[in-house]
Amino acid sequence: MNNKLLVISGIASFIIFIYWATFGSWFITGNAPTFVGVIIVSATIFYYIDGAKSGKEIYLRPIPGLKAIEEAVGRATEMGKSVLFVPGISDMDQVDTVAGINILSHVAEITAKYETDLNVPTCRAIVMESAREACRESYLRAGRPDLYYDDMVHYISDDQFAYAAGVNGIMIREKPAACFYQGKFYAESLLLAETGNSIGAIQIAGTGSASQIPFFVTACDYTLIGEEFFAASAYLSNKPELIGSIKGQDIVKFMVMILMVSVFALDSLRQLGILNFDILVLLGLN
Amino acid sequence: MDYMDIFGVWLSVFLTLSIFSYLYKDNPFYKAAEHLYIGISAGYVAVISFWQQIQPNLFGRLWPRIDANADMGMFKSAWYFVYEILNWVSTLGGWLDRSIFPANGIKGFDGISWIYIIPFMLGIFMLLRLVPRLGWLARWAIAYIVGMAAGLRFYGFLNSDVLMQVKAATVDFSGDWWSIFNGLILLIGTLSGLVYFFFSKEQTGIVGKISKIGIYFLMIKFGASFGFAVMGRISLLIGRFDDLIVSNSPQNYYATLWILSAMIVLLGIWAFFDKPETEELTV
Amino acid sequence: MFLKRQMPAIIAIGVGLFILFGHFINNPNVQGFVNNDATQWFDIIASFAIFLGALNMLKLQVLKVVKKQRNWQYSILAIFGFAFAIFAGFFFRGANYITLTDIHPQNVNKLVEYISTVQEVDDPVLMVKGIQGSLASYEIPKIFISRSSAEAFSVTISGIAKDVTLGVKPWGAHVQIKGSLFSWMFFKIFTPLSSTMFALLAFFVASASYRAFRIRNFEATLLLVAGIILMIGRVPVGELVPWWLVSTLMVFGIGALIAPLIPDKKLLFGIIIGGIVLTSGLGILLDWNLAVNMPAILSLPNISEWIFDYPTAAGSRAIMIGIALGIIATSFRIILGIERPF
Amino acid sequence: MDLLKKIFIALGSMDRRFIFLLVGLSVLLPKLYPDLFTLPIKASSHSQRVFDEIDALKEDSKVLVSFEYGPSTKPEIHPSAIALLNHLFSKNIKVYAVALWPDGNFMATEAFSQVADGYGKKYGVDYVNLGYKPGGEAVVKGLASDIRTMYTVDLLGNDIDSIEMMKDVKNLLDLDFIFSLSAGYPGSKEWVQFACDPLGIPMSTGCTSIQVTDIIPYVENDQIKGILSGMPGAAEYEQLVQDALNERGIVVSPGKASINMAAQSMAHVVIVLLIILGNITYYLTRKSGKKGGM
Repeated sequence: MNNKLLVISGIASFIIFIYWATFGSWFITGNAPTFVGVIIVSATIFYYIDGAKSGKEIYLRPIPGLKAIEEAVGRATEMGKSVLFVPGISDMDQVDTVAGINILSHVAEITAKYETDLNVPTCRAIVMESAREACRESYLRAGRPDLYYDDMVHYISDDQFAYAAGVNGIMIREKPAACFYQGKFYAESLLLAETGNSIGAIQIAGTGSASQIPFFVTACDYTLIGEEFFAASAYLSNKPELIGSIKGQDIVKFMVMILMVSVFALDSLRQLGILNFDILVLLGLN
Repeated sequence: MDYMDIFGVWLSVFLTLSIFSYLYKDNPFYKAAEHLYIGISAGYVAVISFWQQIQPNLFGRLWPRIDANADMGMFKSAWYFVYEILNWVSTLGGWLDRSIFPANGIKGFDGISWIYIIPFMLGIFMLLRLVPRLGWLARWAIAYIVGMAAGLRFYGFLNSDVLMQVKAATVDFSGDWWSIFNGLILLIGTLSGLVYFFFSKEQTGIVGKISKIGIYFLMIKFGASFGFAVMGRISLLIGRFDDLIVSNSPQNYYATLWILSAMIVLLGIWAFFDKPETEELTV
Repeated sequence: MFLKRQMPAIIAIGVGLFILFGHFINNPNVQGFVNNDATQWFDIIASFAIFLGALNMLKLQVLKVVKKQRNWQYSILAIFGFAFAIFAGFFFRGANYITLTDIHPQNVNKLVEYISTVQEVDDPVLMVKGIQGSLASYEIPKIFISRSSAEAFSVTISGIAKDVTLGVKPWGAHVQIKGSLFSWMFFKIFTPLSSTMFALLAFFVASASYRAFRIRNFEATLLLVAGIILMIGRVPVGELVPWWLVSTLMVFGIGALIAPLIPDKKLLFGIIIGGIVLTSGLGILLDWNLAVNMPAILSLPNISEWIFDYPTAAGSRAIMIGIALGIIATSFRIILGIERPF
Repeated sequence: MDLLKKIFIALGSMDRRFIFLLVGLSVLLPKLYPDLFTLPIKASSHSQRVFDEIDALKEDSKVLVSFEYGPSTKPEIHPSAIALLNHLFSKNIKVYAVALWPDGNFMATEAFSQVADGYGKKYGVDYVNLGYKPGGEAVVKGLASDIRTMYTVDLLGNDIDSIEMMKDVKNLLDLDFIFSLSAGYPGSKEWVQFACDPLGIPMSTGCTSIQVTDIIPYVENDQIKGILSGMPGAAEYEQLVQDALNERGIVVSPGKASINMAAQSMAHVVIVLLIILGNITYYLTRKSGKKGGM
C-alpha cells in the first residue's frame, strides 16, 4: 500500500521542485504558499480517493440531517403532498450551488422511487437547466423516466426577494410536506424557513453561507452546517472514491490544525526570544 | 409634483401594505403583489443584464466604435457588415430607432477582442436549449461555468479562507494578560470548532470531548449572529415605516391612511367569504 | 454520444485545471484571463440564460391563464409586469432632458422657481450658486418621462435663456438615469416590493427566536444567552442595564453551570443566594453606581462586544475554514471529473 | 398559582400573528412619538476606530468610496454613507465613487446630492462618480491594476481623462483610503481579498449587521480598520461626526440612524421579553407535562 504513497508524494514534490526551479520565470511570484497548498491538498485527497477505490474500508460518522432525507420524502408520500427542493439563490459559478444540485439528484432518486411529486423552483436559469439534467438522470436511474417532466424544475426570478416571494407563495398554496434548502443563501433564508415552519413541513437545510446557518439552525428540523453540506453528496452516493475524498478532506483539515498550532507555538517562542526566526516569514504568509 | 410622482407614491404604498398583509394570511392583495413582483423582477433583470452586460461587455468588445472613414481590411469590413445585419434585425428592418447597435460600433473598448466570440457562442448554446434536438449543446456552457467555478474557488478559498486564517493563528504576548487570554480563547475555539467537523473519526473519547467544546463555540456564534441579525432586520422594518409615514404627507393626499383603511375593510369582507375556498386541496 | 457525454466533462476538467493553475503562470494573457475574463465570460453566458428563464416563467404563467388553473387571474399581473419592464427597458426610453445655453444672469432666481414647480429643490440658494457657475450651458436636473411634459416645461421657461434644447439620454444609460420610466419603475414598484419583503424578516426573526430560543439543553442555552446579550448589548438601551442586575444574572449563570455537580439542591440554592448578596454588597461598598469605577465586566455592552470579538470570531473562523475545505474538496472532485452536476 | 400557570401556558401557544403585532407596534410607536423615547448613544470601539482612521487623513488626500448596497438594505447603510461624506467633505478630501451593485448608482447619486452641495463641492473637481461595473471581484482586480481597463467613462458619460481629478490617478495605489459600503456579495470581502490586502491600502467598511459576522475575522487581524455594523454602527459614527463637526463650527442635521435608534431599542426589548416569556411557558408545560405523564 505505501508504495502508492511514495509514488504520489514523489510526483507532488517533483512538481513543487519544478515550481521552485522556474519560480519567477514560468511562475509568478507572490502566491507561492498557495501553490504549495494546492499541490499538497490535491495529493492528499487523491491518495485517499485512490486508497478507497482499491477497497480500503472508511468509517464516516453519521450526519443526522442525511438520514432524515429519506424519512422526510416518505412522510410526504404518506400524506400525498409534494416535496419542495430549493437549490439556493446563487448561480452555477458558486460551488455551493453545484453541491446543492448534487444533493438534488439523490433526493430526485428517492422521489422517483416513492412516486412523490417533486417541485424545484430555481432562481437562476442555468441552475434550472442543470437541475433538469440531474433530475432526468436520477429518474432514469430509478427506472421511472415516465414520472419526469421538464416543468418539475421551473424558473421564478433572478431577484433574491421576488424568488423568496414566489417560493413562499408555492409553500402556502401547495403546502409541501417536506422542504429542502440546499445551496447558497442570503437574507431570504429565514423567510423560507419560517414559512415552511408555519405550514408544518419537515425542513432540512444545508448551506455554505456561514451567516445564514444560525437562521436555519433555529427554524429548521435538521441543518447541514458548512462542511457537512459539502460532504453530503459524497455521503449519499457512497461511491468509494467520493467517500475517500471525505477522508482526504479530514486529513487536510488535520494538517491545517497542525500548521496553526505550530505557527502559534513557533511564533510564541519567537516572541519570548527563544527562537530568532519568524515562522510567518518562512512560510511566506507575513 | 406631477401626477406620475403622486401615482408612484400611492402605488408604492399599496404594494408595501400588500406585502405586509402576508403576515395576516395569504390573501388576494399578497397574491397580486407577489405575481406583479415576479413579472417585474424577471423583466427588470433581463433588461439590466442586457444593457449592462451583453451590450457593453460583449457587443462592445466585438464591435468597438471605429470612425466611419477608417480604412478597414476586407475581413474587418465584413465583420462590421455582420454588425449592420444584427442592427437591421434588432430594429425590425429599420422600423425602430437604432438603440442596441449604434452607428459605427459601440463606444467603450478600443480594440476588437476576438476571443469574446467564445462566450458569445456559449451564450447561444444556452439559448439552443429551446431547440429540443440541439439542447445538449447547453451542457458545454454549463461545463465551462462549473469548471471555472472549481478553478476560481479552489484558489480563492485556499488563499483567503485557509492560509489567511493560519496566519492569524498567532497570539500577541506583548499585550496585557487579558489580551493574551482572549488570543488563546480565539485559538482554542477555532481548533475545537474544527474538530467537530471531522467526519472520518468517531466522536468518542478525547475527540468527542474536544468537539463538544467546539459545539459550544459554534452555538455561541450562532446565538450571537442571530442576535446581531435581529438588529439589522429591525432597522429595515424602521426604514419601511419611514417611507409609509413620509408618503402620508398632505401633498400625497394622505396615501397611507386611505389605502390602509381600504385594505382593512376589503380584507375583512374577503375573510368573511373566504372560508370554503381554502379547504379544497389544490390539484 | 462523445459530444454529449464526454465533451462536457473534458471542458469542465480542462477549464478547471487551466484556471486553477492559471493563477500561478507568469503570462499576462493567462493572468488577465484568470483575473478578469473568466468571470466576464460567465456573466455574459448568465445574461443570455436569463432570457431562457424569463421565457420559462412566462410559459408557465400563460399556461395557467389559458387553462384557468387556480389563481390564474394573478398570472395576468405577472405577464403584465414582465411586459411593462421590457417596454420600459427596450422600447420607451422616457429620459428626456432640457439644456439651456447662456442664461441671462438676472433670470437665475426665476429659473430656480420654475424648476421647483416640477421637482423638489431642497436648497434653492445652492442651486442658484450652481447655475451661476455654468451660465454658458446648464442641464436642468429634472428628467421628463414623457416628451410632451418636457416640451410643455421648455415653453414655460423659454424667456430665461438664449435657446432651450430638448434631448434624450442615450440607450443603455436610460436604465441608470434617475427620472427615466425605467428608474420610475425601479423606485416605485421594484424597490417597495423588495425592501418590504426584506422587512418581513423583522417579524420572522421575532417569531423564530420566540420559538427556538428555549432552554432545552446546554447548547440551546448557550445559543439563547449569546443571542440575548448581543441583542441588548448592541443597542443604546444596553447602557441602562444596571450593574447589580448583570451581577445577579452572572451568579445564576454560574449556579446553572455547577448545578449538576452539587446534588443537594438546598446547598446549591444557598450558594446562589450567597453569591448575590456578596456581589451586591461589594457593589454598594465600592460604589459601583459611578460609571468610572464600575468593573468593565458588569457593563452589558462590554460583555456583548467581548462575546462578539472572541468566542463568536472563533466559531466563525472554525466554520469559515470548514467551509473553505468543503469547497476545496468539492472543486477538486469536479476537476478530477468524479462529481458532475450536468 | 394555578391560574397564573394557565395564563402562561395559553400565552406560550399564542398565534405567531400576535408576535407580529407586538413587533410592529414596538417599532411604530417610538417612530410616531420620538420625544418619548430618547436614549444616549455611546460609540463602540469599532465605530470609534473608523472615525479615527478617517479623521487622521490629511487635506486633499484621495478616498475611494464603493457603493455596494441597494434600496432594500439602505436603512442600515445609507446613514453611514451620509455621515462619511459629511466627514470627508468637511476635511476637503477628494472622493472617488464606484459601485459593485447596479443599484449602487442610485444610492451614490442620492448621497452626493444630499451632501455635496452643502459644502459647495463641484463634480469633477472634488468628487467623481464612476458608476456601476458588473463583474464583482473582476472589477476590484481591474481597479487594482489599472482603472482605465475598467472605466473609460464615468456614470454621466463624460470621458475619464477629461475629468480633472482623475488625471494623476492610474490605479488604487494612487489612493490613500478605501471605504466599502457593503450589503453582501460582491462587497467588503472582495475589497480586502483582491485590493487592500495585496496592495496594502488601508480600508474600513460600513455594512449590514448580518454581514458583520463574516467580516469580523478581517477586522480582528487588522486587515480592515474598524467597522460600522448596521444601523447602530451608523448611529454611533453619525454622533461622532456630528460632535466633531460642531466643534469645527459646521452645523450638521441629526442623522437618520440616531433618530431611529429608539425604535430599534424598543423592538429589541420586546423580542427579549418574548423569548423570556417563551421559556417560562416552555418550562411550565414541560413540568406539568412530566407530572401529567402525557
